Order: sequence, then structure tokens, then C-alpha cells
Amino acid sequence: MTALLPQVLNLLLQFLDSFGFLILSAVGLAIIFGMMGVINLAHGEFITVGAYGTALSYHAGLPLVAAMVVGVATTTVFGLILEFTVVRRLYGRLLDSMVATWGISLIMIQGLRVVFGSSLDSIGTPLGNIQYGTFSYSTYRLLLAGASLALLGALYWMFTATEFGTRARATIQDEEMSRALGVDTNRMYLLTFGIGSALAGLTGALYAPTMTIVPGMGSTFLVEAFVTVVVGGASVLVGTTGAGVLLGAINALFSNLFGTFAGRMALLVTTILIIRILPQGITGLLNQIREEEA
Amino acid sequence: MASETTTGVERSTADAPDGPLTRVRDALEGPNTLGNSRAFWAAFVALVGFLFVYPMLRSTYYVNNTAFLLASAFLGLSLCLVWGYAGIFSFGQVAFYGVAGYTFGVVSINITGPLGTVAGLTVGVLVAAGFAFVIGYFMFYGGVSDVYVAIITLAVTLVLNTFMGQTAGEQWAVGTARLGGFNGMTEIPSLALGIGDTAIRVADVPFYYFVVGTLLVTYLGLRVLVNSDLGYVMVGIRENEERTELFGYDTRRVKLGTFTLGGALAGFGGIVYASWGNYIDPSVFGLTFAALPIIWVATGGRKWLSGAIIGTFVVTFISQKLSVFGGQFSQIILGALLLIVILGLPEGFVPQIHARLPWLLNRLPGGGDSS
Amino acid sequence: MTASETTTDVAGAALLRTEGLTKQFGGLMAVDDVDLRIESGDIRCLIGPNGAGKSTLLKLIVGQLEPSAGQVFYRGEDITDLSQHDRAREGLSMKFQVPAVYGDLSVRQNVHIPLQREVSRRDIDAEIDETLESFDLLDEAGTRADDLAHGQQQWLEIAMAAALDPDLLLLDEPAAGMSVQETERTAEYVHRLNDRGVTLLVIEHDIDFVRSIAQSVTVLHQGEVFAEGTIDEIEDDPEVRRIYLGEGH
Amino acid sequence: MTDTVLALDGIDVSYGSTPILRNIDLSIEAGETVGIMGRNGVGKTTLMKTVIGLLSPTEGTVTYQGEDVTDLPANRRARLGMGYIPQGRDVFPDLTVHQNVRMGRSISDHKSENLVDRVYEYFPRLDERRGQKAGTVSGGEQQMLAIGRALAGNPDLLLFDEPSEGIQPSIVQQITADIGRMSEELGVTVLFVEQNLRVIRELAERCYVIDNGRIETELGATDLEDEEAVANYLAV
Repeated sequence: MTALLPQVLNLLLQFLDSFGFLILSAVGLAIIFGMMGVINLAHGEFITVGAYGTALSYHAGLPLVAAMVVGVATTTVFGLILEFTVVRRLYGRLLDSMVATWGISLIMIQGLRVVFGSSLDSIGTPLGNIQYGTFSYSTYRLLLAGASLALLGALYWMFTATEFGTRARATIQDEEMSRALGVDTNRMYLLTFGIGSALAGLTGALYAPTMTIVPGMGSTFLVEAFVTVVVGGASVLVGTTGAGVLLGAINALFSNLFGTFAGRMALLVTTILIIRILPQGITGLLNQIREEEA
Repeated sequence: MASETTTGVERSTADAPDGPLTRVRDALEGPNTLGNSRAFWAAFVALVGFLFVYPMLRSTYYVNNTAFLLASAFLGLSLCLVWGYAGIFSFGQVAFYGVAGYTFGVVSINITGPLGTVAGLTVGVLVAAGFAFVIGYFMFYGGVSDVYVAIITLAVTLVLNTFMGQTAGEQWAVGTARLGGFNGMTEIPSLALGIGDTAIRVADVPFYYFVVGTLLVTYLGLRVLVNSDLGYVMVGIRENEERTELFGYDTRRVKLGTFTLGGALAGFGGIVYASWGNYIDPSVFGLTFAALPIIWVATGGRKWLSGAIIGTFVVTFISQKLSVFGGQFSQIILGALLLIVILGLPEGFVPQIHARLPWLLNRLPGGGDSS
Repeated sequence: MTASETTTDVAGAALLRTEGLTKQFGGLMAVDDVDLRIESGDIRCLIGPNGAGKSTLLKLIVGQLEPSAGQVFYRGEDITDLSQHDRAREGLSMKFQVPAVYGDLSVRQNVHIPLQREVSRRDIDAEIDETLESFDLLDEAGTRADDLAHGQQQWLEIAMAAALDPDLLLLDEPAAGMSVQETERTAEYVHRLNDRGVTLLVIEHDIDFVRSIAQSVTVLHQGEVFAEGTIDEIEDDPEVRRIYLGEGH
Repeated sequence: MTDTVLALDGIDVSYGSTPILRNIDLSIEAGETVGIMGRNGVGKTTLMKTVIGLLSPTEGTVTYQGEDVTDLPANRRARLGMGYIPQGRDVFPDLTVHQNVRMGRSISDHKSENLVDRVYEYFPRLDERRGQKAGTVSGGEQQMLAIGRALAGNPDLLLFDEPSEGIQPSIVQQITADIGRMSEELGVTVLFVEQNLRVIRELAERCYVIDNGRIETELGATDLEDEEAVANYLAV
């Protein structure tokens, strides 16, 4: 019994860490994909911009939290400009949107390298570690798991309880009707893309203290983000959360038993199996259940 | 734009109707390929002739480099077939490329001599095709649709990247072939064709001829394929899968077959690459490399074989020059190029040039054969 | 109809028969327990007010939708579980309500794709010409399908469906959006196909068009078969008149 | 000073290369309830979408309250006071009934007052279902909701596409009565499209008949009294 408890606790902490990472990686991508049908292959680089904004302003002397705010703001502005200049022309052209945002990603990675060099000084993870028996955990990473939950809560509130959220959801459900009721859907898309960008920036800001800050760091997030969005399906909140729980558990379990590498492999195998069984992801499953009840 | 997608094929040849030359042209020509005129074939023969004498004109260094540029076209063509013709947006053609390259390495290191490389070539292509078949089966028979295809194939590729990246240890060896982690697999032998002492080692100039020869065969073979009944079905699936299904075609099977063939072709490209550099490493499964064939094919014109080949050659050539002269801006220019093509010339530059060719030729002194 | 009859079907009976065919979308019964019977050689029209379930019924027959309940028999054989392409190979063909041509391909290529199932490579060019000729599209052979006028797109799709040499052809509003002259021409094509031995099931709103082609008419209302008979019987039926005027039953 | 709320002048509309509407002229005075009737597929819905701005005419002008709105997008027109109730209701299925009703408020941007609470007075059944997802209520309730949603914005012009389509006759009657009452009490101008004879006769003060994309004729109040004549424009 006494030997088992630390094991279970360790697994739980690993799950929280994994869940937090999946959710924070995916949520910006999920919003842009779920609401606008655009696949943003530069999502990883949006996260990078958030991390750069944070690190640069931190090194310039801002306190960490303020630096993070700068990181988020930078990414948001960046996203808004991109929507206005490029992404706007790609609505309804899903595959083209992937290719074009890929081009953007190439430009961004190399652009960051040209301007800021091959890496920035790291910030250093704050808040120290939690010690438990032989296990040691970064307090900050656990805090990130908490942040992902808070973020999901905030998004849930925004989409269900605010005027903006209602209009955003109405626009996805029936764009034409929304326009006929006075919703400026172009502006809606601009704002949605801005929110998706802000969330990516937030992810970058939050993970900036834990990582080496290099121009190509976005790719660390991209795979997890895609896998989570694919497994989750089109429903931004429910799908993404479900996928985060499922994949986080599998990742934690396999990482714990067989190492990080096995955890990543398990993630992919799960994804392939889920797509095979549920082409519409967890969202599709939920809709099916709802249909049958109706 | 409309002209090359629509005009029926004119079949005026000097040959008698039903003569062998007409039959060959019938098989090679059709609305699914660009270049269905005598002028095209004349230019084509001239180009092939030039490629054959090229090694006599330039040093081995240039010949080797041109061979590398041309060899990339196998990967471009595989994506063109899968994405451009059948509408399957595979983001993971490099997975088959890399898997075949590694397989070739493992087999040819373990079985020494020419037999090993021939076996490696065969096994490598088969493994790539088999891998594509398995993934394709999962996707198409599971009802996975366009974007999800892209994401799954990309994810598969990236996991291979992770997997191969952690194979640095001693225990990661197949026989005498060490996988080598991020440092890659080294000492992969060059291709040798034949058995024992009679075998020809394919390196440098012979390698160049090998690439030119196989590319020529591949291009003509694919021309026959895409202009065949099957090619029409592929194009039908790209344009409207549901409609094509209702004409009695099993679209899932056609997609699976096309995807498998695409995997084999990409695999062949990977083997040529591994044998050219005597080396392969996990970056062939990386995000950056995965996107390259998409850039080549999208830029040149994904719906046409010639667009894929020319796009691959031109973009690879430009990025080589850029990395020499453009230095750190090469990726930025490449990304901008891609953006410009998608926003400005969504069909690629080759069909654009092709459509304007008659106009250009007529501007030349003496006019020209405008077909 | 008793249970024993559902499993046995006499050879040489109806070309197409549906039994208790039902399709539910959420809470809506789009098609509700429909028994339809179409004899070989018929031209049957399917009419009914908006939302009566006509298009859904066609999609169930052709296999684009899966029924919630019921069966589809074709030449006495239960084809309910057959895939769309297998049904097409059995001789079932369809023209959609919104023309589903290959917009980016030429008219010639459009016809090539279905026709190559029936015709060898050697003869296909001549056969395409003949098919296009019979739908007065030969002059447009090189045009991109998206660039055709609306009426011509409709005819192209009929030509494509007919190129499969079907035994049963389903047409969803073939004359929608057409001028009077175009509608007349469409009726002529329908007759020509029927003369070639094709059985037709046609959804149509334009009653003059229905009159010009139909041998028999089925009225669908709220997913159910409401009435069946000749066009005259249907037109004189006060109940049918009432559902069209929206007064229910 | 003119009291013309809506005027269409020489409107042509096409889908791609297919002409749907040809040379449509009509005008509606403040407070009127005007019907447009015709059989299936003659372009009625296209006409409604052109008025609200979801489709653009290839020719002609749309004038609303004296202002040329031909080039304004639908969302701008809605905010000028056009309430649109589409065919098939098109409620937002995943939003609650109340959220759906509130979606209509933007229409009243130009006014001080919105009518969210009045909606529930007119349709007590919606009040009972406030918190329910709109996709789960019955067809008749969805129709009430679509009306309520447009009404919530206190519109000056109500555009109504086939109020009777796909609804039980008893509810059709009730909804018809509600529309009549609303137009009277709120002074809203109503333009509706319909092929249900009874609804047309009950609601319309006058009526345009369209066929084949053209206005065939206009029926005044006395013409509408002749049931047989009207039926002939509609029936099989």
C-alpha cells in the first residue's frame, strides 16, 4: 500500500502536466479551426511569438506577469494583422489555408532567427519544486495545469454567458441567418482569429519560463495541438477538453510505464484508432449520443 | 486557364490511324496532362537529349548536383499523383520516403555487395508501399476526410521523427546497421545494379543516368496512368467524390490504390536519396522537410505531372541558390513564394505559362506552332 | 402486407420496390413508412409540397442516405445494404437537384468518366460524341462544365447519368430554373430515354412538365405517400389540391 | 413626404448563369401587410433574400425608407430595422430559446427600445422553454421563436418567408393570428411570401403573384376575396 501511493500520486501529477500541455497547446488552434474552418499551420509560431514577447520584455526588466501580458498582446496584434492581410482570403479554402499558413510559419521562424539570433536567454522556471518521497515536481508546471482548467472555465463562460459568445456561436451555427440579424460576420471572424491568436500567445507566455526559447520551439506544441484537435473534433470546448483528458491519461500512463517516447507513440496510436472509429472525433460521438436520445 | 483543361485532344499525326505511333500517343495523351502536341513532344525529345549529353558538358560536381535536383522529382510526383490527381492531401509523403530510405540502408548494410542494394531497393519500395497501404486503409475505409488525412499523415511523419531521433543507443541496430538517432544512419552503400562482379556501381555519372532514366520512365508511365480510365476516375474523385461513387466506382479502393502507389514512388525517391548521399537521418521526417513537397507541387501546379516536376526542380534550384547567395533569408523568400502562389496563382505557375505559351510563341519572329 | 411477403419477391415483379422505407432526422420523419412500386418501363413522377421528403426518398433509393427502417428492393433483390457504387453497377443512376457536374472539367471529360464504364477505349470518342449529340451538347464539348448555362448543366448531368446505360434513372427536378422552351426540350430527352428502355422516377414541381412526361404520379406529403394515380386523377383529387393549398388533412 | 417603406425597382437576380428573378418592381407603404404568392420554385425565397441583402441583384435598386440600400450587406440592413424570418425557421439549434430571442436585438440598434419581454407576452409557450436548446423544441415552437427573434428587435419591416411551411394546420392558424395582431399593435409593416391559400387570404391586404421569376399580376383586396381565382395561381 505505502509503495503504491507515491506511484499513483506521481501518475496523477504526470496526468495533470500532460493535460495542461495538451489543452494549452490546442485551445487556440481549436477555436480557429472549430469556428472558422481554417487550419493554422503557423499556430506553433504564434505560440513562439508569445514566448518571445514575454522573454524579451522580461529581459528588458518587466516583472514576469507583466512580461506575459506583453507576450499575449504582441501575439494578438500579430494575429489580427495576419487575418486582415492573408487569412481573410482563405475562408472556405481549407487546404489552401494550410499551405498558406505553412508559408507564414516558414517566414516567421526564419524572421525570428534573423532578428533575434538563434536563441534568447532563458527565463528560468519560477516557484521551485514540490518534493514527495523520491519524486520531485515543478510547482510551476502544476500551476500550468491549473491555468488550463481556469482557461477552459473562462472560455466556457465567454461562449455561453456573454453577448460576444452567443454571437460567435450563432455565426458558426448559421452564418447567413446571423448576418440577417445584424451580426457583422467578417468582424466576428476577425475577433475570433484574434482570440485564437491571443490564446496561442498566452500558451507561449506561460511556457516561456520552462523552455529554451528558440525560433523553432513552436513545433514542440504543434503535434500535440493537432492531435488534441483531431481527437476532439469540431466542438471547441467539449471536444478539446475530452481529448485533453483522454490523451493526457494515455500519455501519462505510457510515459510513466515505458518512458516519454512511449507516451508520444501511444498518443499517435490512440489518435489513429479514434479517427478510424470516430471520424468526427469526440464531438461526433457526443452528437451521436444526443441524436439517439432525441 | 480554361483552354488547357478543356480542349479535346487533337490527334493529327503523320502516322497511319491505328499505327503503333498513334497508339503510343493515344496512351500518353489526354486532357489530364499538359503537352499534347507535336511541338511539346519535339521539345520533350530535345530536353531528354540535352539531359543525356549534359554530363559531357559539365563537371562531376554539377552532374551530381543536377542528379540530386532531379531525384527530388520522385517525391514531388508522388504527391502530385496523390494530391493533385486524386485529391488526397497527404502531408506525409516524406514518411514513405524516409521509411524506404532507412529500409534500404538496413538491408544494403546487412547484405553486402550489389545483391544487398538490389534487395534493399526492392524491399524498401515494398515496405513504403505496404506502409502507405496500411495507413491508407485506416484512413479511407474509416471515412477520414480531407483535412484529417493531412493531419494524420503529418502526425505519422512526426512520430517517426521522434522515434528515429531516440535511436542513438547501441541497442538500436538491425543486424549490423545502426539507426544512429539524430546523427542518422551512415555508410549506406551506393546503388549497384546487377549481380556479383558484373554489377554496375551507380554513383556520380552513372547515378545521374540512372536518375534521368528512371525519372523518364516514371513520368511516361504516370502519363499513361493518369490518361487511362483509372486516371479519369482519380480526377473524378478529386472534383467530386460523391458523384464519382454514384457512377459505380469504388472510390475508397481507388484512393487506397493511388495512395499506395504514391507511397511506393515516394519510397523510391527516398532510396535514391539515401544511396546518393550514403546517409539518411530523422530530419527526413521533420516538419520542415514534410512541407517541402507541398511547396514544390503547389508552386509548379499540383494538377499536372509536368507542373510537379518543373515546380520541384525550380524551387529546389532556387532554394539551393538562395542558401548560397540569400543566406539567412532563403526560408523567408521560400515562405513568401508559397504565400504568393497560393494567394495569386492557386493553380501554380506551370499551367499559367502553358496557357500563355501560344501567345508567347506567336510573339516570336516567324510565329510558331500554337497547339 | 404480411411478413411472409416481405421476404419473397416474385421474379419479374416491380423493377423497384420500397417497403416501409423510413428516414428520421432527429425528431423529424422526413420519409415515413413509404411503400413505392415502380414497374419496368414506367415514367413515374413524384410530387408534393415543399418538405414532403421527395429528395430524401431518392437519396435513400440510390444509397446516399441510410434508412432508419425499411428496405429497398431492386429487381426483387434486397439492395438496402448495398453501397452506392454497387447500386450504380446494378443499373441505378441519378441526377441531383443542384447539378453535380465536375465543374472544372470539360463537358467531354464529364461524359468520359461515366461512359468509360460501358465503352472500350477504342470507341469512347465516338460514343462521347454520340451522347453529347443526343443532348445537343456537342458544340460545347470543350467548354468547362462550370461555364455552361444552367439548362445545359442540367442536361449534361442527365447525359452523364444516362451514359451509364441505366435501367432506372432518378431525376431530381430536371427542369428547375428552365425556360418554357428548355423545359419542353427536357421532356423530349426524358421520352427519348424512356423509348430506349430506361425506367424513370422524376421529382418535379412544374405541373405542365409532369403532364408532358408522366404515366403515373405519386404524391408525397409529410413523408408519407398521400395519393397515387394518373395525372388526371391526381389533379382532380380535392384532397391533393388541399394539401397543396396548405390546408392539411 | 413619402411613406413608402420598401421599394424594389427593376430587380434582376441570378444564381451563377441562371436568372431567377427578372425585372421585379414592387413597393410597400408603411403599416401595410403585403403577400407574395406563387408555386414552389418560382423565386419567392430569392426575392426575400434580395430584400434583406443575403443576395445581390445583378440589376435594379432596393430602396428602404427612402434610402438606397442596394449595396449594403445584410447585417447593415438588419440594423436599419429589417426583421427576417427565413423559410425553415433557421433558429440557432445549440443556443437556448432565450439566447435566440436576444440575438434579434441588434435590429433595434437604431431605436431606444427593444421588445424582448413583449416576445414572451405574445408567445407564452416560448417563456416556458426559455432555457431549452432551440434545436430541441417542436417545429411550431421554432416558428414562434423565429418570429419572436425578429420581433425582439422592434423591426419596422418584417420579412416573412413561408410562415406555414412544414407546420401543423392548427399552429398555422395561431401563428397567422399572431402576425395579424402584431402588425396591428406594433404598426410593423409586413412582407410575406406564401403558397398557403388560407394564410394569404387571412393576412394580406394585397398580394403580388410571381411565376417564372416575374411578377405576373397584383391582386387587391377584392380580388383576394375570390377564392377560386386565387387558388388557380397556386394549385397543381
